Amino acid sequence: MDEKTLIAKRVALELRDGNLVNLGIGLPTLVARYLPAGVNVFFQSENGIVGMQALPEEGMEDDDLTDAGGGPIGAVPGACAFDSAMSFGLIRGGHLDVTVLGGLQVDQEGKLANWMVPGKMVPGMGGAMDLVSGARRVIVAMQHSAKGESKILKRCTLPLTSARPVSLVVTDLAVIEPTPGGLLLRETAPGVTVAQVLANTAADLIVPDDVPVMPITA
Amino acid sequence: MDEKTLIAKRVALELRDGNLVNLGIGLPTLVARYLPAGVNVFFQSENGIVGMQALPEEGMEDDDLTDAGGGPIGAVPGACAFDSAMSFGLIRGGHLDVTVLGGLQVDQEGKLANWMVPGKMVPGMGGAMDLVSGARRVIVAMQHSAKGESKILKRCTLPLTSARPVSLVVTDLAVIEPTPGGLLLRETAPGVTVAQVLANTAADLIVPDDVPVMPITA
Amino acid sequence: MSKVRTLEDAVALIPDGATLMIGGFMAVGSPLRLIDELVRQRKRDLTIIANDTARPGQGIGKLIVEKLAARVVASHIGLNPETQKQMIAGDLQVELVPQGTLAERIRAGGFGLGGVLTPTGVGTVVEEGKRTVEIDGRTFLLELPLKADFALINAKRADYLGNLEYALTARNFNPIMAMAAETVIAEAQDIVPVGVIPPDAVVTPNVVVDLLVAKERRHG
Amino acid sequence: MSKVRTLEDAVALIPDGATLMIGGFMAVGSPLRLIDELVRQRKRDLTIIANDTARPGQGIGKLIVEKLAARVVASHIGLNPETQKQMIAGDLQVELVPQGTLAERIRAGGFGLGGVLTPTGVGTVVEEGKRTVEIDGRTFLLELPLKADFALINAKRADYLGNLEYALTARNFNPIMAMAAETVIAEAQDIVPVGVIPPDAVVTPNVVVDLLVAKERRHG
Repeated sequence: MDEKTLIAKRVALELRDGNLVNLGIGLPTLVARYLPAGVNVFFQSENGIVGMQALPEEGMEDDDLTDAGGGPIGAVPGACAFDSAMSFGLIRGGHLDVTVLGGLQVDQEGKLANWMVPGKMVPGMGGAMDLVSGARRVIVAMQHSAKGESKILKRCTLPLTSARPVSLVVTDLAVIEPTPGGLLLRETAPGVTVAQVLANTAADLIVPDDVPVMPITA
Repeated sequence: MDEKTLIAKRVALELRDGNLVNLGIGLPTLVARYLPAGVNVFFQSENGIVGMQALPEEGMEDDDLTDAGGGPIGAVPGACAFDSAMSFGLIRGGHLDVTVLGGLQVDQEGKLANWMVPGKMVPGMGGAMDLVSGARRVIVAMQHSAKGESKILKRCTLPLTSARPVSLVVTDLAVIEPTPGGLLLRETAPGVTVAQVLANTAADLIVPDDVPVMPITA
Repeated sequence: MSKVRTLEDAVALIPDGATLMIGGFMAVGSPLRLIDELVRQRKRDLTIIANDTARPGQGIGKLIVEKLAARVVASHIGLNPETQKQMIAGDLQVELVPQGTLAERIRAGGFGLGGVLTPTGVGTVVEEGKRTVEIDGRTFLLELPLKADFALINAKRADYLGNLEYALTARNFNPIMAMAAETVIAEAQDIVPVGVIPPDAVVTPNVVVDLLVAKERRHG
Repeated sequence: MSKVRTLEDAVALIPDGATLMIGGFMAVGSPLRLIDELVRQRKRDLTIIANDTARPGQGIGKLIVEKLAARVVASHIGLNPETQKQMIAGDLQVELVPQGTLAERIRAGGFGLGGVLTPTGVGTVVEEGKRTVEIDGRTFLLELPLKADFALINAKRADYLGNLEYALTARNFNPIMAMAAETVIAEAQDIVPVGVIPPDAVVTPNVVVDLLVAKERRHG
């Protein structure tokens, strides 16, 4: 199983039946494929729908039904559409149970940077700041390192997405939970040792005596 | 013609084709009957509709279609329904062209009191404060005096509805326009002299050389 | 995980002393079955957030007459003399809020906003005790969000998932209240299968509705 | 008093330097005919308030490529490298606003509110230069209302009076923008007689729509 699949599968285990979930573009989108049996969730797309799903097949596109990237999607029976103010009312008002977002950096306090690299990439924050400030649970799904450098740092060097800590960080090496006391190592990926996680993490980690392996099977 | 009809007819002359208009309960409601020929307006009821009209006949009531007093109404073709936040967005946001409201008192600066009499009548302001603060034009339609006392005073003794002056006051004796310089006597009612208006007004009035009579015919 | 509950079970979840938002405008669009059941189960010390208290024997007015409310937040109580009587007697605490401000305060509660900046009420008794904010030379009142333990909602139609659709002026405060409460209980004139209400006709998304009151059995 | 104008006449009303709100999300729900006509008439120095600048050859992206915009207020420009290029070169001023804040600022402009109090952006670069307000121990940013000279709106259906109905995710910013501009110009995929769109399906009331763009003649 490749790293992205591993991350997506582990994140999927965090979703509960009936949850309203918003998946960011890229890796987080994969989470939808790995919902555990018996867990039915509603996916929101912040451009204005609850109940999005993948397009069933080519040739079924509707020009008026797209995801936040502008790509064609489908909708489940019972989907509902609304304007942007309502869409972010759901996000900011605490109605969104879970958002899964990509990350550039996460710091020791659990704060996320994922929307810009000054001088290089200034795409705009889109809905990311509202999602991180408003969702009940914010799960970061990302590679643990990029170009050999840890993305989990003592302090983010990139501009923050929110001053609010995220709820959980899932990487190809570990599951890490930001707590008031610091970053808690919750799980390691299959075949990865605690020592490997520590070696690849630039932030301090709280390591309990027993660190279970992610309950992921192929 | 009775006094209320006179007032309603005169107010109706203030409405322009295409206006969005909100009529308060009581006397203001009568205005709808006297729209000049060629003037088509939309009536808003703040409980959530644009395009209200009188019920065409008994037996046509819809339990889900009422005015702000809870009484059954009809709707014109092209009417639209919405929630209370939107309804007051139309009012507060300057989309409502004219509101016509009853009044208890109007003061020298054009400020209106029309929502409570401390110790006697505390009905709540309902939509009145938003209407007076938000409508493009606020027209007060009221008797000039009550129980022999002028309702147009130097200073309101009752709690104000808004700190914002109203646009026009139409009574059974006169049309008065609040201006930055004071209350301007614009018209007298048919058969009423300027002296009679002055005698019945406790506030100072600016009286131009020429005060026309209200252009009202039976 | 079905959201459907009997009327009795749904109302049984509401404790004495709860804060309730109740939709409707002069009882039009009010959840009349839920209100009757509140009376039957004699829920007390309620805080009621609603546009008005209707008339004495009607909708929310019944809760007033039965003295089940300890506090009311409303824009208008003028057509219910009983509300005024209890208020003057000191038995009922009443906070009067301009109607547009009430709508925005409820919306702010449900939409995660810190408050509302409105020109309505500036320079009146409504301003008393409140902060004002100057913006571009204009003065606005800072009005605080409203939230509730329960929102009791009336809809024209619901589907099995809890998507709600409203009718004409019966919509009023229902959609914003459905966003602003910890638990949202909806009663609907019709309940239809999922898919019957098209996505663009849904006003309240199923994800904010917690419980749907079952219709009364007509047969058997 | 008909609101119907030809595409050419409607766009001719827009002066150079105007502030435009333009509906749509990655061109979905954008008024594509109006945008093309802005390009054809070469309206310049525009301030564009919109969710995004789409892609270079698409929707609002065309206005960027043609260098007709002097300023953009948007939440996302990442899929239009031309916007970023002009911004970095200093030819285009870009204000980036969190998407939910952008929606509320536009709504506040149209709903007569003094501003928006949002937790979004607190403690980030978005906070720079802005006032904060403490409410019940939490910090909120005071974000100011947005208004425009013109709103360019795309609807699924309009009736002759200008009542508008939207489709699925093409709704997005259109309804709130239709409330926040001095002059609202709508183009619709279908135009139908008054009464065809039922009152509960209308999302934008006719009274806020000033002009409706006529359909192109297909016959004769």
